[in-house]
Amino acid sequence: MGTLYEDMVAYGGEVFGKEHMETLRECVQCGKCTGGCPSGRNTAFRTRKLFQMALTDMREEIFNSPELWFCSTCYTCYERCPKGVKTTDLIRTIRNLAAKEGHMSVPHRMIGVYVLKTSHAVPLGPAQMELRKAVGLDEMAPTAQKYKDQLEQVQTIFKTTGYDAMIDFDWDTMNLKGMDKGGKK
Amino acid sequence: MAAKAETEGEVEEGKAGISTEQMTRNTMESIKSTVEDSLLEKIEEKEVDVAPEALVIGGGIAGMYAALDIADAGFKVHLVERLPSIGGHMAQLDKTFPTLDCSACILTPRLVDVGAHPNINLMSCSEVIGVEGSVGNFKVKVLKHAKYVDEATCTGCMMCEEACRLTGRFPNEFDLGLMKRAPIYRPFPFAIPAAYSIDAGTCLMLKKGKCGKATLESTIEAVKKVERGEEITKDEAPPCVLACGPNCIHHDMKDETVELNVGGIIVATGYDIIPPETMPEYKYGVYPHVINGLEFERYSSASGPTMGKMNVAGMPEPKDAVFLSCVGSRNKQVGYEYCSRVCCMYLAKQAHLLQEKVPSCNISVLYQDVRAFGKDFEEFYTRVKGEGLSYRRGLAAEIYKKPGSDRVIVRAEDTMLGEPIELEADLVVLGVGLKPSEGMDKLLEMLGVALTPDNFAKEAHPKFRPVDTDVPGVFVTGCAQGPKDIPDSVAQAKGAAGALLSLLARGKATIKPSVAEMEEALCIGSNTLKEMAAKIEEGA
Amino acid sequence: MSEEEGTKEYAYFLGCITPNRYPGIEAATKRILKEFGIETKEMMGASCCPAPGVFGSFDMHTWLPVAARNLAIAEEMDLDIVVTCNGCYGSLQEADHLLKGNPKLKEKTNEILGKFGREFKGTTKVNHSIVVLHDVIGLDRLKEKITKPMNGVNVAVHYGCHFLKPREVRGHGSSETPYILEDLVKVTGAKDVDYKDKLMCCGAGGGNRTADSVQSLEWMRQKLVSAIEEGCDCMVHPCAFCHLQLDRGQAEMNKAFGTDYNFPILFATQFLGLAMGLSEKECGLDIQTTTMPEKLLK
Amino acid sequence: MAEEEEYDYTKIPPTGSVEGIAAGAPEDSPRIGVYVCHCGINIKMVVDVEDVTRYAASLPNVVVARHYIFMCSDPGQDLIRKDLAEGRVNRVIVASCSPRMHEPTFRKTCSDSGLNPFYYEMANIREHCSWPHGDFHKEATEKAKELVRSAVARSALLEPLEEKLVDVKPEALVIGGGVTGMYAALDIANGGYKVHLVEKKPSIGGHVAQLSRTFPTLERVASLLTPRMIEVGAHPNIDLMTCSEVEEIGGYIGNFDVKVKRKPRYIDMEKCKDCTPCIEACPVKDIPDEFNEGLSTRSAIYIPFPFAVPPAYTIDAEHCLLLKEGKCGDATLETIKEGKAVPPCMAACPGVIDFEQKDEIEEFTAGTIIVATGYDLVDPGVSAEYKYGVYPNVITSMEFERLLSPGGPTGGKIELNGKEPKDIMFISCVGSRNKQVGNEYCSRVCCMYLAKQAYLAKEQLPDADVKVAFQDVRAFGKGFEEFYGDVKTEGVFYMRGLPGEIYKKPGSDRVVVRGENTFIGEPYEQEADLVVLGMGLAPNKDVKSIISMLKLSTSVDGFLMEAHPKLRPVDTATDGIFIAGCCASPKDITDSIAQGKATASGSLLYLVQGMAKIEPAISQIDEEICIGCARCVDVCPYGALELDEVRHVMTVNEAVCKGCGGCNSICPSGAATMKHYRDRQVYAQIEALTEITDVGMLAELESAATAAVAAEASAGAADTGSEAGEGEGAETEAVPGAE
Repeated sequence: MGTLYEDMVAYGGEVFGKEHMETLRECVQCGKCTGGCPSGRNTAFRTRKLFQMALTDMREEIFNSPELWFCSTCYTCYERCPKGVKTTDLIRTIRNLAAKEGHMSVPHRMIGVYVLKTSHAVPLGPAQMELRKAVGLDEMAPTAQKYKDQLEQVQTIFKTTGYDAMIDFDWDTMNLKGMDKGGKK
Repeated sequence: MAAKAETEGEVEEGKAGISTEQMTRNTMESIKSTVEDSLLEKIEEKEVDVAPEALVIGGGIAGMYAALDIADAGFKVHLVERLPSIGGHMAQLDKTFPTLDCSACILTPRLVDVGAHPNINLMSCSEVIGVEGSVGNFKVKVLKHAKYVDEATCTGCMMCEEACRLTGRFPNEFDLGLMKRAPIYRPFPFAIPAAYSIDAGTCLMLKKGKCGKATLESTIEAVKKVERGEEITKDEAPPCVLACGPNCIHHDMKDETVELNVGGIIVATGYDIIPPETMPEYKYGVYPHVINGLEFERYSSASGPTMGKMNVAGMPEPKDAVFLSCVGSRNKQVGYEYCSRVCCMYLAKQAHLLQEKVPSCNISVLYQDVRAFGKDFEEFYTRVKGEGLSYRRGLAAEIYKKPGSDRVIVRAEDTMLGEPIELEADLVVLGVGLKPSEGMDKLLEMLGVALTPDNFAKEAHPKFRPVDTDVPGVFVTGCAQGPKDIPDSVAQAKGAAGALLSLLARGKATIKPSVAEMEEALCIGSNTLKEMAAKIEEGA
Repeated sequence: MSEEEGTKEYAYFLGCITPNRYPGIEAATKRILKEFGIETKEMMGASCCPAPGVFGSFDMHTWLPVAARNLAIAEEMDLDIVVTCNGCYGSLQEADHLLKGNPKLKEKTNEILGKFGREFKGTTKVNHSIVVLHDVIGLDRLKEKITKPMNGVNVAVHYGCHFLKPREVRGHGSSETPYILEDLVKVTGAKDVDYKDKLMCCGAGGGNRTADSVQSLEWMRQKLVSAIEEGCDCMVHPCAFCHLQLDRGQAEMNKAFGTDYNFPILFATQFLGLAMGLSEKECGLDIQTTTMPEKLLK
Repeated sequence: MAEEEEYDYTKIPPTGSVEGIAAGAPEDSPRIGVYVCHCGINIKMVVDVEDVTRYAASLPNVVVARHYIFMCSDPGQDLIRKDLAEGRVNRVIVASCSPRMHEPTFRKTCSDSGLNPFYYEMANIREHCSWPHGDFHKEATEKAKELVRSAVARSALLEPLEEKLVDVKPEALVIGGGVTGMYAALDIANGGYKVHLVEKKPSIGGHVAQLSRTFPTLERVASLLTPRMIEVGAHPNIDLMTCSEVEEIGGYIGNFDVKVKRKPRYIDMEKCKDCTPCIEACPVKDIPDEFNEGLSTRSAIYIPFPFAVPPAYTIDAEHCLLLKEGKCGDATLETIKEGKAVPPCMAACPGVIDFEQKDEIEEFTAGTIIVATGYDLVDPGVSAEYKYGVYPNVITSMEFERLLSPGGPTGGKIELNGKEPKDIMFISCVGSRNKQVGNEYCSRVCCMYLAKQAYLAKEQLPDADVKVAFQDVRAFGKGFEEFYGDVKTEGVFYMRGLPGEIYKKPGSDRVVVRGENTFIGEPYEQEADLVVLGMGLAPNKDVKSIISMLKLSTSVDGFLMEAHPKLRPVDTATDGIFIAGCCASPKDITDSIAQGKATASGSLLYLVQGMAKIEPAISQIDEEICIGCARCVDVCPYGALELDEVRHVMTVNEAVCKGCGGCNSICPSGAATMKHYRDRQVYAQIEALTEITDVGMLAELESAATAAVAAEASAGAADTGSEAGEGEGAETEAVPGAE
């Protein structure tokens, strides 16, 4: 494990390319990101400060603050950054690293459970089938939720990448481990 | 490891002195040989006579100063300006930082000097359209656009403008469209040359061949009649011609091409402001409250559209104003990565002027770094801050209209507090940056001068040859080379003048033989490409 | 594939919310496209896109192959994709963009897809249904089919985030000066009204709705208030996920804050559908939280 | 009297005129024309210019009074030209702004029309009236009238003066052989004129020669500078005087008499082969090497740096045992003379070293003078909290340059006591932007040289942690912002906030920098084994004598003052003397060179012309009453006065006198007077100002004038209800107007 910046470049770099990640260092702390941030004016989330903290390697402070999860990935700052810092992608990368170290809330982990069970983050239920019929559609769209083999493909991906382990997924109960006892890890 | 290094260091110390000495000696030898090589090359160089005239392209403050120094030394200078008057952007400014001198007041005498200088041939409404030759002997073609008014006889009495049927209809470029002019106009009262000119694009006679009952033919005839001392009627000539005392309006004037032979050329084509529309989140052009820095200068100027009162776009004086730094500049995203060098200071000055004009106004300046680097700049910045306006660190993110109000809101983060802020304002001034002036790239291409990645003119060496270019005898200066303030532009202009003067004073220039050499056996003896092509064809 | 008159086919990537919560969007979109000769084919076995701000935030190495699998399905159908949700648009287009630009990443991803015999080749293109309406069908043809003009209706346009941004991937020009939805609204005869928080996020994305639903609803409240203050009659948008937040969110908000909002929310094809003579029911507007005023239905 | 209307400046037409009461005066009497300027609205807004015009017309000797929106504009000047051409006036007064602003403009207007320019007078109704009294319209208008009245009183007594030309010796003196002086000298020399380049040190090159690389291009400075240094050294038109100082300067533009003291090098420069045996032989080896900022040592016989120009050795008289103590080994000056014992250096290099050399004074005349004396680094002791000199880990930026330089004490390796640092901290604004230490100004170059140094540090030591503490990053020049971005991308971390203090980490040889990261709002403690202080630039302390010799002025920060901060950045108050580079204010190489070349232009202008104009409004001695007491000599700052011992009267050197008036005020007999400022002229002016206005009489005069009024504005203003313009015999004129 290197500094947070190094980890970000290594990890995010695999997906976005290193140069994309390295734009973090070009940040001049002008504050244009925070200034236009819909979260910033409603929560304690401070985009600019997050980057400064990332650059000063304040890993624990960042990972332990709930604000990290208040970015809605709206890309407003990404579009406006005068220095072309790839803000939103950097935030997502920091979140990835935090998640890897276990900083993930139960509701966030539950989203994974839905996908593992149904292939959808927002699955179909009986009530919604009625809605579909009401507008003249088949009660179930032909998505992976409908076909077991297709669902298994999605599950294979989650298993391969270790996402199931990351959220502590229990294949027996098809739920988070210990969810019956409140879901705490 | 550390301990080892330490002892090694100690042992080495005595030696280090000598070996270092030796090393640098080697460096020196190599440098010496480089220089000798270059001297050898010199021996082969040829000398040519230098035509004792200079061409300065651009009549802003840089071009004016370059021209004045050369002319004062006794050499003829041709000064080519694209617009109807010299003076450039400086003529548009209200006051200058950090001394708060009235810009027009300190500029006007110099305008007059240039206009009246016996050694300066001032060509306004003109463009360089062709350059041939090399240092010492540049053959330059200048296109003089028809002004339709005889510069020598026009007294600038403005009677024609008053009389024009379309007077006060068209945006005056000098006032950035905030005031209106006639098709026959003078950009500003203290313009040099003081003569009027007609904008062919808006003049009825020039556009349609007809103004009232008068046609182009009847007008030309009428002008001749007046010359002969005969009376004319309003059916024969347009109102401008009728009103003109000295009879100096000639709608049949044609563009003219002038050929010059000059020893050297100075490019001083200045800058344009970066269009504020490049940052749409600031809503320039959407809300009247949002103006750019140059517009502020016109509003603030006593000779501007509001005679210096801060009634922007007809609104009452502002209660709250916000100045925004780095609009366009230092912004990779919009394509201007460089710093524009003057905005921090002009914003400080403008904030000060607004404070002075509207003392009750609440003023904020949003910035990222205050670049108060020049002589007395830091002191001025401190003074302005001390006047009670608030400098807040953080660039504005966006501007929107306050619902149910005619005010706007500027969103930003005060990065020193680490908190997002919303500033209500009824005036927002955008500190727009500087970019190379339109068309400079084409001119430079003609001259063989390259551009730097920021699209300004490329100097021969950014550090040691700031006014030379790779083309001997061609110099760049002022904002054509990169954004700079007035004193730096003046110093650079005089620097370019110095370089050119030393060429003119000596009367000789060296030319690398490679430029002129040719293989005689292959030479088919011709001066033009056309002839040459014809000869080759013949031979074939 | 010909973009001239005649039949054009797209693989319709449904995602989660469209089919599972707001089938009205699915129905209206299909009907309108068909009206202009565009067929939408079901993507058998498609999954969650998966949500870019959610899975992208948790583990992009899982997010990417799941998205790539969806792209591969369309490739197998030899069709370009059309979507009705900004999340799907963002996720699939970004994944496509990243995989095309990075051979190593593509190889790694295909290793996973290979486990069940699929492969990302990079032969499909991800389109947003709204862009298809605007660019492929075109405003002129749309105008011809407007039978119930929306004259006198003031519309607050909401873009959602991933429709326009990041512009380097989306390619619809500056996100500060958008025009696509405005054009579509104006084609119906309605008025496009500028309002304060027009470009603001609905508040749901990036796992935000999950992380703290109350503050996520508060953003939405601000957005709605700023539209209502400008006298807007409804909000028109291109995103199923935003629809969930804006429509169902109003009920949640009323419950959480004790308010009484009922501001009509319409997906762009629902709005166009009404203008083209479809009924409220056909557009599924009767089975959502916010109710449609007479003004829109007459 | 009718109810007075509220003054509304927008109703004042752009122009108008009133015939004066002296309209019919004979041609040889003073016939004054008064021209009142609106200055756009600068004056008009406060002062009722029409009222002032009418009043002016009522004053003695005034033939015509006019007002116009911009007198300085061409149409404005045309009003004067026309009146002069018609022979209507023979004295001109413009009531407008400060004479500093436009006196030259209007004098030229007069002389162009054949009127002696010294018949021109100015009333400053802007800086002295409309600007300071903005809220008092009526009083300001009265004051404007008084100012015009006093100008009229003086105008009638003016005498014509002749402007003189002096020959300009076609040679220039450049003081300072740094990069600025070098470039100034080269341009003039290339123009074919002789240049005397005086440098105090044994080599030219200045501070720039000490630098490792340039920002933002990262080129080796030595390879760029050396060819130019050699060019200067070998230029046939450049008389290079190193180890030299200007002793005395007299004279005036075109003819400055210069005395230069050339100190001995004790080496025959012609013969010196630039080899090393003498260095090795010299027994004194522990002298801190100035060029390396004391990071290495040198011997008493030395060459300051390998690529020095001229490439000759020098014996440092302060440290040479023979010169300081009279004895080196067995050798003394005597034994050398006798051909017995010689010091080791002479033994190693026979026939080149000459201890008999003495100071030489060289005299010459120069047409122009360029001052390019450069800067000193701020003393790092000013910020004692950074513990420079206390901890060896804390060094100045110039010392760091030497560490980076391949010719430096470590051969270009960044190491302290042989160790590579792991954590390096750069601190901005040390001694700049700091009122506390007395330097409020920004030093303009530190941000960028620190960026460069940090970049080079990171390049050489990729594993090192390199941080820069700053307050604003002033990356303003061409390519600077881009470079700043690159530096950060390379991994240099920029942390906003100036450190508070530095202390030594207990039990370690590292230091700890305490500061606040103002972007987070949290204090931090950063360990470092190398701290580089970004030293600011200060005025050169050693040029005080030059400042007083040339009567240059300095601004509060101690840098030399230019004639005008905007438009005359390289000129001084004295014609023919120019300033350039860092002696005027801190600047980078590029800007210094541009200024250096600008002074070359300023000089060439005179050298090419071969002549210059000199100030005519100067002191004049009435020899009949001068008692030759010479008290004026003491007060004259220019040294223009001299006692004629034979006739026992004072004489004025007309080319040197600047017309300051010091002699005039101190002269007990009243023999010293100022041309153009004669006592009677000045007293008339004062009397007119202090005269208790006879209101009745004035009103009478005024109404008489008003009756003969004509203030016809241009067509556009005719219908604005101007109160003037209804008298009989109205003189209607369509004057070029402007709006």
